[in-house]
Amino acid sequence: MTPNHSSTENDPDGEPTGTDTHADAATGETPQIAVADVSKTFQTDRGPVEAITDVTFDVARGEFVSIVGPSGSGKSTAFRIIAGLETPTDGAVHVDGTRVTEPGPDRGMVFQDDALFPWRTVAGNVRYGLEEVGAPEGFSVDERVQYCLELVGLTDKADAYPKELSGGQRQRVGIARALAVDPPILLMDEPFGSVDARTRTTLHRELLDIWAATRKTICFVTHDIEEAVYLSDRIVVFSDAPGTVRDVVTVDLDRPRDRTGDAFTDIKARVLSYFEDEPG
Amino acid sequence: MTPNHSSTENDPDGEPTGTDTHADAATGETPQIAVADVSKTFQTDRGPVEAITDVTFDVARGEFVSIVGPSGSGKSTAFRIIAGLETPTDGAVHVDGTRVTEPGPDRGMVFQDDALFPWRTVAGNVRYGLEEVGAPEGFSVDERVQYCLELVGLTDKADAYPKELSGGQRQRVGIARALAVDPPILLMDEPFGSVDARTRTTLHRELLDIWAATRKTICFVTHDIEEAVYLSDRIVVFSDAPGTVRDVVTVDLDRPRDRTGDAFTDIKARVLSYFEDEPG
Amino acid sequence: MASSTETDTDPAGYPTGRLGYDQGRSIGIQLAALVGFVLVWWAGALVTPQNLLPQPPAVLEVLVADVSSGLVFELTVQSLRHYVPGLLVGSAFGMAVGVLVGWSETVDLSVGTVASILRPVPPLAWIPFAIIWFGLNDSGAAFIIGIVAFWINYYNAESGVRGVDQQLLEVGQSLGTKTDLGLIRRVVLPSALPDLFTGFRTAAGQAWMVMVAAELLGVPGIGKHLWDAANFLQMQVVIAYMLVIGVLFLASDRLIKLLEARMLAWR
Amino acid sequence: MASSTETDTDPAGYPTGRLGYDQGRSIGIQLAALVGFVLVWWAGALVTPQNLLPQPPAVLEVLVADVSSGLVFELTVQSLRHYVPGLLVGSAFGMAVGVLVGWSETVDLSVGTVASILRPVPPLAWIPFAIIWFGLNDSGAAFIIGIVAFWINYYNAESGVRGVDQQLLEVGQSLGTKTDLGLIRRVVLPSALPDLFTGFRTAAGQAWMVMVAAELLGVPGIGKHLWDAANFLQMQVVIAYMLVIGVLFLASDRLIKLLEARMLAWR
Amino acid sequence: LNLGGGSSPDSLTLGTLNVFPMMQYFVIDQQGWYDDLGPDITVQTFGGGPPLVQAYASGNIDFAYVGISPGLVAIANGVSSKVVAANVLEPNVMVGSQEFRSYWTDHGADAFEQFRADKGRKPKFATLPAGSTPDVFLRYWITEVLGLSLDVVEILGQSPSALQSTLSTGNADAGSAIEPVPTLLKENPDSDMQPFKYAGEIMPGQPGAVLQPSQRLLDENPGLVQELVNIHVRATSFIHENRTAAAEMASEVIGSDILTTDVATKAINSPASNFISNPKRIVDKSLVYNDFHQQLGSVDTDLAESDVFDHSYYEEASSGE
Ligand SMILES: Nc1ncnc2c1ncn2[C@@H]1O[C@H](COP(=O)(O)OP(=O)(O)OP(=O)(O)O)[C@@H](O)[C@H]1O
Ligand SMILES: Nc1ncnc2c1ncn2[C@@H]1O[C@H](COP(=O)(O)OP(=O)(O)OP(=O)(O)O)[C@@H](O)[C@H]1O
Ligand SMILES: [Mg+2]
Ligand SMILES: [Mg+2]
Repeated sequence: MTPNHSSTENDPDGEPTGTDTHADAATGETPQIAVADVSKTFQTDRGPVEAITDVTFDVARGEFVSIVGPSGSGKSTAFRIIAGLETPTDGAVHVDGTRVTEPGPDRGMVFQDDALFPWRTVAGNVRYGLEEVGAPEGFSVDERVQYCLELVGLTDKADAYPKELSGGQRQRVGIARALAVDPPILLMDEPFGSVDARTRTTLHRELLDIWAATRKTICFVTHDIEEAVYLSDRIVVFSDAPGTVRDVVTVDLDRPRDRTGDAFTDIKARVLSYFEDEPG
Repeated sequence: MTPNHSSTENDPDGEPTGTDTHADAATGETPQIAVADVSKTFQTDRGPVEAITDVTFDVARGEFVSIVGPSGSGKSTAFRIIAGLETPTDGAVHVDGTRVTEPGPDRGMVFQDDALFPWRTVAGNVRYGLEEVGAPEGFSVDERVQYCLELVGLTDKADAYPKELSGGQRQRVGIARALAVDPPILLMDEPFGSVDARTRTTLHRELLDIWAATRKTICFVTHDIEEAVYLSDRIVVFSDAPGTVRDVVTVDLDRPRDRTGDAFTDIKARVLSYFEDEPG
Repeated sequence: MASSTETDTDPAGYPTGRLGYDQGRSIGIQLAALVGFVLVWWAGALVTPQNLLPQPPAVLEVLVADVSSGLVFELTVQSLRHYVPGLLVGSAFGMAVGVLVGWSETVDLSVGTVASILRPVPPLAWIPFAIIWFGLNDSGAAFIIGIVAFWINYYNAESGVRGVDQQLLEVGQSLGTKTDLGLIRRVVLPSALPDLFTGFRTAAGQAWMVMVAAELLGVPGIGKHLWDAANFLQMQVVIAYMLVIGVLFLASDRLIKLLEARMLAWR
Repeated sequence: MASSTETDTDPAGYPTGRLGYDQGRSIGIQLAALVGFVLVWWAGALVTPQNLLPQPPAVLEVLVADVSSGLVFELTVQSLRHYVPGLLVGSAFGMAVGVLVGWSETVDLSVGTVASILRPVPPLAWIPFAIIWFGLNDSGAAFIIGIVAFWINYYNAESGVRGVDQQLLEVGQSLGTKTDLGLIRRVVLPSALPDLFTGFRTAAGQAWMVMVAAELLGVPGIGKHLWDAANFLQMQVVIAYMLVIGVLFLASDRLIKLLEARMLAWR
Repeated sequence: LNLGGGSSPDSLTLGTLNVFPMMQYFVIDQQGWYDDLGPDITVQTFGGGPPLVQAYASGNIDFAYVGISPGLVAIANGVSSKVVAANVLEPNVMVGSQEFRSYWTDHGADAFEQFRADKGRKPKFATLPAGSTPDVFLRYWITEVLGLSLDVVEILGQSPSALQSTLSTGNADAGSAIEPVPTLLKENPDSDMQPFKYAGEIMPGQPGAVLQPSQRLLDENPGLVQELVNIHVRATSFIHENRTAAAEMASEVIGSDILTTDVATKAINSPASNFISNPKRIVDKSLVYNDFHQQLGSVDTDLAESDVFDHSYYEEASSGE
């Protein structure tokens, strides 16, 4: 549904959405997000660029999974395919057993580069989704906006336009906007990239609180391994370009986690090892 | 010299550039960058926004100084004033004793959001400055482009256009572009924000190597305290908005530094302390 | 980027003093440009047959006479009676169709194809149809003006919609805007608003010119008066009313700019 | 954003199969639109006096006769003799002045002020000056066409330059581009190139229409032929040549689009 | 009086042009003579003959003061209407530059060839677009009167305003025009363009503008048409008796800033301002116009006198005098 490429009909030979279920062979239970054999090749003037190859992993309901990998390894590409923003060249993503074909409010998104509506104030940006789907139970729309802005520490910028914000402030608005509609799944692409350490620590804590309280399913892209270890249940480690899944590391630590503890440092070292032994 | 605000004449009552010198009282020597009592207030529809207040610090010739502070504390504003992109409401910045009034190739800049020329390929972006001021001694233009792309690990993307790059790749092109002309001063605003940990570590090492070899003066904005401690001679710590200088911390450690060493951790903790005891 | 001027020699006096100086300079340059223009015209008129390029005083004389007789205002009101409805209706249709063509491939292929056949039809060639469909009245002239306003708004709206940031659409969808109509209303239109304004401003300017041609239809107004004068080679009248159109153009342009600045404060 | 179609049921056959289907559908819609258009015209013609809106076959007859006699080509060549130079020269001047006005406040205040007086002068009002300055030849007609091309390119170039990303200018300066000319050449022009192209394309389209009016001057070409036919109420000829202009318009538009796609590959 | 039946309509639309040969209309308008008629008269003043004829063809006009040339084109193309009165006789004037006039004086009909031989180009004649009254007049002069081929001149058919500019800047060597252009040229110190031949010498009985009601009006309201012709005849008499007053009225209708009383008075006293009413006086040459339209290849109807004219109204009107 792009400008000039809107196509509201279903492809005649596509599967009807909402009916087919994709059972996870390994667990016998339907994972909330199932990424199966996904590959993506971009066609450019200088020939095809393979971004990811045969990527397969699952995210269970209520699980917090991170994707880490070096720059250019296809993390954002995988994120966009799960979000339904990009069609895989091969393979498919299923969410709740339904083939992903387009984005929707069941999957809240936070982008690597803040994609704020420039014509809306900070509060207006947060309000956008609420105007579509209404405020979550127990909130009025205004209360929800206020609550989300408090969460990211931007109450005083409620009436500012995006151009008047600093880089980190803009990214926080993007996070507040995605949280506002209270989606069951959160997809985040390096959401804390331009946020300072202190705010980031606060946001980590807040995100985990929200996650614990609401049991959201979170798929989190980052290049910060410490962040991944601190937050996730499992970490999907991407190889260098073209991205493949080198390993899925389970982080079996209680929360809140101690960033300096031995178990923590061990896991961090294990993830790091995937990158250090690579050539280049 | 903006679209429609080009004004090439000197302000009749301004100081002539290139003549006045600003001696640093403390050291008796002229610092390369002298920021004196700089304040900046933005005028917005909702009244004035004070971004930084009475900021004063120096950067000596060949010194590596970082500015750290929380999101919205005015780091980018200070950076832009030093770069000559923004006029301070009060106070002044002198570089080499000359009042800063506009940007120039003596101060290479790397921006928080990559500002690549979208119509030039990766190599074309890096070549831009070389076409203006020529390649540094010992290089041909092509060699220099090749060298800088190698430095940031993007040789294979030389012919790609910016839109075909990942976020981290774009930022690395920005760094290569600034380094290409070999400026005596490098101003960097969160240049490694979207770069993954491994590449970042590599770039840290490269940046220090370049700095050691060329004795560049570097002014580096970051919100990553570890990064600041790892790289800098001194760290200028900004307070919460509106930004003021809370302290200037000297990092008196030999290089290469051990990120896990005690001295390192102590300094990191000291800088961190400025943020933890603040309210909010 | 900040200007390269230095202001701290008198920090306290800066804001107002500086503004005063800038404003003075700006008005000065504008006045000088106008005076220069009149002088060039006058010089040109001296070496050109008087009945082709009259000198400024001859034109001024006509203006003074017609302002005091009220003719200028009478003609302006007559012209506005088709200018305003033509511009508004044509622009509204143009924006609507342009947005749809920019948005949907199917509409582009169907409506866009027909549009590319009709587009090059000169506005004047519509005169017979204006007569058949609307008759010899303000509606007929408004139709011709509307046609021109339609095309300009159509193309600006189309390119505005095509230029909408992909990612903002993605965000809109992910936040629950499902329907095409919803996306258009909540993401595309606000995004494309600057382009819509550009289109409308251009059309408002162009419409003054077409108005002159449309009044060939026999509908009274400034354009009709101008044609009669041209047919009798009364160039001082022609130029006088060209200046009148110029003033009307500037007035409408300022008005739209003002509206634009208000509605696009976020830029 | 990716389309919502699903393709993995036949991954191997996807690219060509799909393309074939899409292309077929696209051509189908376009053809249907054209047929629909002709039918609407025909139906309209049946209820309208034949000498105001002729039926399609009458127009076709004229086209067939004039193509086989070569008249169409002769007139086209005659028209191109003022269309091409008028468009090129007018556009070049318009871009140059527009870039300067967009860039420098002083030029904006001086040249821009004079421009806002001259802007609303209808193209046809320039005819006497075309006759004085250029005479009754291709140059005179080219001048009128050039005036229109000038304004369109001027405004697009101006707004293109004003829209140049501030930060790119800052980068250019920090990398050693010191002079205004350097910044214009190396940052502003490449940045504004899409707008320059939009302006040129719009002007090329508009110029076909103005050409028709410009030939009122008495210069032979398609427009003159069209006027003569209109005077004799030969509407089938008028419409036939409007279609010819339509084809020329489409051809020139495609050509420029092609050029644009090549030069703006980075977008 | 002809009181032939039909109920009087509430309003009628008159299509006309702001050109000098419409003098009768200017007088009627200023005298308010239409006010005494039953229906209201709505006046549509067009920018030129072609849009007027298009409006006529669309059925939006009940009667017109129009040039004979577009009027004939309309009839030939099936716009049902009749000429019931003439406005003017022999209105066209040949104007020429000093240079062309001297060729004309020295060489007569050979002036064209001589001019071409000396200058290496044909003389340029500016006029209104092909088929217009002045254009046909020019063609008639060269082919019928001088017996030359049209090849000897370059004819520039222009819009009215372009024609004025062309003649007064000397961008043509000669031209065919109607009042007040010759008067304006005479008055213009910058132009050496002067009249050198009037229509009386070239095309005796040359038609100009006419009063041309639609067939429907003629059929349904002959009484009203009779009134219109009566008024027309009265206006013609008024012009002959009060030339200066008529000139002032023309200036008033067209706009005194456009046509000054001074110019109008001079123009109305020109030999080309021969105002008449009797349509019979223009019949012969009107049919010649039709021949030329056919020659120009755009009209394929050969019109007879009865297709174009209905003299009965003029006869009725003049019988009362
Ligand atoms: N639209 C595109 N056209 C061509 N190549 C593309 C496109 N988008 C991405 N790529 C390429 O695909 C690869 C993966 O890109 P992606 O943005 O997914 O990386 P990433 O892991 O998100 O990196 P980063 O951490 O730097 O954001 C890169 O080599 C990139 O150049
Ligand atoms: N153009 C502007 N107009 C109004 N306010 C502005 C503008 N630019 C910055 N500000 C405000 O100034 C303050 C400092 O912004 P700045 O961009 O310098 O912060 P920062 O320290 O770089 O933050 P970050 O780490 O998030 O990039 C913020 O409160 C911001 O909202
Ligand atoms: Mg990415
Ligand atoms: Mg910043």
